[in-house]
Amino acid sequence: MPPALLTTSLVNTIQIGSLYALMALGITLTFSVMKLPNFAHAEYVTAGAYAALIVSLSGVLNPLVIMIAAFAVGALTALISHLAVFKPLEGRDVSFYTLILSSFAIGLIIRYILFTMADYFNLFDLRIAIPLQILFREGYLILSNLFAWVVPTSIVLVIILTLLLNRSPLGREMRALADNIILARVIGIRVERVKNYTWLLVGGLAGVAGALWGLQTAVHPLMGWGAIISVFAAAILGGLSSFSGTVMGAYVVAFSENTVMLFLNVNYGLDLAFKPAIPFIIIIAVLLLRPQGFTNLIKRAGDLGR
Amino acid sequence: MINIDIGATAVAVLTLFGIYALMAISLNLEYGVAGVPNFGKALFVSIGAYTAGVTYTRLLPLLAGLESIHPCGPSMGAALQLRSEIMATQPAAGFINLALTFALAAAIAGAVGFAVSYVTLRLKEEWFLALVLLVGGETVRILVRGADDLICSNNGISGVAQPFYFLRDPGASSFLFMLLALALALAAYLYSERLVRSPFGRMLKGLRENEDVTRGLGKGISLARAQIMAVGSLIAAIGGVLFALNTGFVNTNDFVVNLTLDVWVMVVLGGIGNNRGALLGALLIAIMDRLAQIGAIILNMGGSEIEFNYVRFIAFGLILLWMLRYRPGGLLPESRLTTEAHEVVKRVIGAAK
Amino acid sequence: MTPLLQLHNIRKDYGGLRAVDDVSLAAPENAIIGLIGPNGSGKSTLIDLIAGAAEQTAGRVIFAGEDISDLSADAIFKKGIARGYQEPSLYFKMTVLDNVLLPVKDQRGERPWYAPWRRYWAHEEAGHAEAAVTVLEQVQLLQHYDTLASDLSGGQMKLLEIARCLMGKPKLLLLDEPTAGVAPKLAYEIFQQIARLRDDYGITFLIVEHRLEILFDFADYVYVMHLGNLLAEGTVAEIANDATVREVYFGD
Amino acid sequence: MLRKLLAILLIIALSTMLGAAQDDMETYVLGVALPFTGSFGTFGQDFERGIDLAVAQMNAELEAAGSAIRFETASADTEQTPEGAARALQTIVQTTGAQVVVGPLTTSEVLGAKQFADENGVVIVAMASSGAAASIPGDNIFRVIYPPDTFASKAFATIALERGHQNMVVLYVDDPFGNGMNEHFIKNYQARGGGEVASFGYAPQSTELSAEAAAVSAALAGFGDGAGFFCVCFPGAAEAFVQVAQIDPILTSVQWLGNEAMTSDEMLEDPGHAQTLANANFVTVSQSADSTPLTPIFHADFVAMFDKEPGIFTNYAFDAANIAMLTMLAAGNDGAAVKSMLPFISNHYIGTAVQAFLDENGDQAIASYGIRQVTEDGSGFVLIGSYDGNTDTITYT
Repeated sequence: MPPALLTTSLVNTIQIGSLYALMALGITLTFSVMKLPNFAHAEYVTAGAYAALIVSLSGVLNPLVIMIAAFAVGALTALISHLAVFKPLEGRDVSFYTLILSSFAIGLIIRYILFTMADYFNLFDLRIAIPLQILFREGYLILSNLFAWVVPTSIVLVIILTLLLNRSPLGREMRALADNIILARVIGIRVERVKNYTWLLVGGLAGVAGALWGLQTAVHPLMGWGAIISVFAAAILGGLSSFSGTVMGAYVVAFSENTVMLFLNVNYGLDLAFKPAIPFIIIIAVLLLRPQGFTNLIKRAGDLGR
Repeated sequence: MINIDIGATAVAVLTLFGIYALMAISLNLEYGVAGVPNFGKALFVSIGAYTAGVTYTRLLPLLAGLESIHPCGPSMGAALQLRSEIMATQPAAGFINLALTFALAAAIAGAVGFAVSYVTLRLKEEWFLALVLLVGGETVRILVRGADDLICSNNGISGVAQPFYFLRDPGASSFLFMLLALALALAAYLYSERLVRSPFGRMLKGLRENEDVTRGLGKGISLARAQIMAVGSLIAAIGGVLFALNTGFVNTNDFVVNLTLDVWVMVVLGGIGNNRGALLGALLIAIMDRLAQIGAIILNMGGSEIEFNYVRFIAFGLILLWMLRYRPGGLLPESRLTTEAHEVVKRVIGAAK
Repeated sequence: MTPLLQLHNIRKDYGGLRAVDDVSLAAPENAIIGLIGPNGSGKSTLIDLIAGAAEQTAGRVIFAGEDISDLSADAIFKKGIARGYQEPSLYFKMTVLDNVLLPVKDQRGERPWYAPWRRYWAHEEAGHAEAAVTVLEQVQLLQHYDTLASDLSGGQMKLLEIARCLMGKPKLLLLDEPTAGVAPKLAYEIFQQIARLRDDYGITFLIVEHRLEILFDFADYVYVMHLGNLLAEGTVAEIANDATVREVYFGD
Repeated sequence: MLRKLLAILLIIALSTMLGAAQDDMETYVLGVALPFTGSFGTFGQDFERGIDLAVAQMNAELEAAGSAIRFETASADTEQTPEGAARALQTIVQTTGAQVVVGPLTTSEVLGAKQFADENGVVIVAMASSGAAASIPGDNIFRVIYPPDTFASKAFATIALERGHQNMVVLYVDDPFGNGMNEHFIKNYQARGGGEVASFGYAPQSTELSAEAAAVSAALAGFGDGAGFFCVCFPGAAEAFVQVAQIDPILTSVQWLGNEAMTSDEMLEDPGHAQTLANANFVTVSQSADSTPLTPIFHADFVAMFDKEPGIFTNYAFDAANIAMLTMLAAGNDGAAVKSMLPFISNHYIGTAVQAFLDENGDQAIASYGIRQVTEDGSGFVLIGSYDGNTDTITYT
């Protein structure tokens, strides 16, 4: 593999992996606290991206404002889907598959609401108006302003989230909920309130990820759906319970889709069109061979044990 | 100008109903009766379709006593011409080919279903199976799309004509094809009704209710799961063959996650664990799909500015959510079907009195 | 006469926790064996180990002269060991009759290729149904044969669970607190049934029980467990007067 | 809820039927089967606008001429799948009795709709399908205006050689269109003396193409100076590719060729993308923009009617609808007659981009392309020449 290709693919791995991590953390959090594999998560990403796009189109180019808008819209979408769909189902002793189907259904609804909106305002395949520039160049190593945005944002958010979970009362309550919801209720945790906050956090993270993902690609109602399998693969690598595992999983998925894929392409002629199969194969392999993912490799604070 | 051809519409909708019914019954057997969450329905349906793609291009010419032409690449057109000619002039070859296609598709899908069930035995949690199957279906789709020769990668195989094509009368041939689809759906329905009322059905329900207890009562549950996956998969593959013949074209683009979700919606809508519910769900989806399309045409003709096709998906999602929330058992909830033995006991008690 | 069931030095570790430590016991044929001990003493774990629901860390299980240590739960059932559960574990959405018919071994109608064709199994099924009538009559559930198991009373559920085991024609029945949550009078009746089954069918029972006053009326032999170890064994009279048992168990 | 839905639909259906029965106009239904949802949904909707424009103009002319015939469209969503296309076609035909249907979009959708069309004598007039897999003589499928990619691939090959590219790297969408273009490009490029070609297929509906960009960049670096890049991409993916390519030192230092999808408005709206294309001397070979008198008229009418610019292939849909309607006016509302007459009408129709003319497969046979290059400031495209596919010659203006 030529060194330039290797370098570029590793930079891409870090950049895309950070984005996957942001999206996947929400899935891990939802699964740990709510026991729900949420396929509608993709739509929170898209909703956040559209919020960012609309703010940037209105002329506001301050990245912080854009992120906050994306966070707010993503959080709101997630909270609404919880209050309107998942919460009413909770009391009914529904099967796990009812929950999965519900998440697909609410995802479908949000996606096509976004489609209707994008159609009405003609907002397909646009980009958030922050131009891409080269910030750093040394040999083969090229880092863009997008890299400078994406990677620190992701890392900072992951750290904040970990601190929140470990150090704050809300985080303790979330962990209690993840551990045992009945017990949590018994010891006086206001379960509904904690759940609402969790959903806001999950949606907000997804929204920010969407805004950044919209810088990496183009904004389209299907953009979240297109990434969801890779993101799920990352969360599954984290055993659907470990934060550090999920972040590692995100980088592993990104590494496989970039560096490994290119390695196979260069050396064995494997067609790049097989790239979408990579996260699928990762999911199958992990579930079959090591369902706990990375959880037992790295026991660290921030894990939501199940 | 709306001018609905009621007869042709009914034939089309009922044909689709027959195909959907096969898929819904297969899922109902697996999930509704035995509790195996098969989220890979598209995979097993696609096995049937791909098998048809292979037999119609490789086997059919041989059955007609002709040399087969490579279906892909530069000879694509000539191969298509050859199939169409055989289907139009040699109905016997067409029928034999179809019978062999059904047999082959059922055998392959059954074997794959059986094997998948064993491979996934080691999954830690039951819902992982759902995920593995969901993802496995897409993986196979991507691999088939990339495979050059099987069904000509992303070009697909056209001219997979239905067996009554030789009549050269679209009304008659589609009517007969509808009868074929309905007959197969009916056969699958009767088969699964009997299955549910048999000791095998009893064991499957036991499996669904409590796996550990059933194992503790001497049942080899891995085998039972594999068996029902095999039965379900082969029914789905037969549905897949019909699916391909109905379109006349085999292409990987049709076997996406949405197809699996549609089948789940049929079962959830109709009634989980109830074969009649599966039929009802299949019928409702077939009818609603057509009604929504007709609605879109009418609204469009009326000059409506709304993009009804988006609204269609939103409505579909809302109906599904509404059902899951308020009618989780479906429109026809599982009835208390009892097995044969109850009649015997009734007689015995009656005689004692 | 060799005992029906022999446990040799059974040990079970859960992670770092030793649930059962070096337990050996023997159960003769045609007997009611009591297994008692305080909560968490490893009784239920031992039942799980014998039934194959869990795998022992060390030791052998010999049943009717055969080593069944490594068999799976379904194979062990087929050898003639059936079990009841502490929590009622019936098929609640199935009728009483279906509940008792399910465990019948080697049913032709359980093979998917025979299942749709009644003629292959209807005759056999009728035979099983008649056997079920006898068993249900014995536990006084016959008139409820068409009732859903979830509609039965707590005591009836316990009886149905025993009846379900019987349909597998077991030589050994493992029962985990067969009277839990049942009124005292009914509890006594359950044990009367058990004694009758021992006498009529020659079945051996290994029963975990907290209601010693009832158990001691029926048990032929009693093992006492404490903290995963076997503390004492003997006839009812011996155990009732054993000082160590009284100390750990009754706290005096 | 379901009952309510049914009732509403029934009422709408009845009122429409009654409304239609009032006058003694004769109404011809023009079916429209396009993907209105999914990733090509925007295409489908844009195409439908083009068709609506053609129908509105035609009806106005018919009214002015005192004709009793009017056209009406009946459109259904193909959901971008072959089987969905078959269902859409069935629904249109069985609901309205339409004999002629404009659409669908991609080659696999066209092939999905083929069996029903052939059996029931319904004529399909597709406007953008160019995959070789659907080049079948004698069937009911006509692919007007947009010629098979065999022509365009020759033009691209010639331009690549004229620009002095000794080697080429191709990124193509892994579907019938992309594969066909790639195959034919390689064949023609090498037949005309080109060197090695490295091609990379990307999965359709990909939204993130950084690995692909890295692979292309490495392949270009491997060839060294003089290599060129050819992008055969769908919209959406094209933007995502340029987004990551714009900071790649190799990709920004070579010259690019690309299909028409690379020239969307969305692309040039982003200054970074526009600049990247400008630096790459981006050249596309597509239907020539100003080659017939119809073109500016179409453009002006479209903007007047919809208050927005037509999309990149919208005029093809407009032309396809016109050919279909003209044939129906000449042959009547009858599939068999339309099938027999459509080549004749088509061969006498001047389109918004090119003269229509069909070969024995029912595919467009006149290939006249405009060669356009992005302006230096990236603000738009200028016509720098034309390519005549039938004589295989390029003329620069």
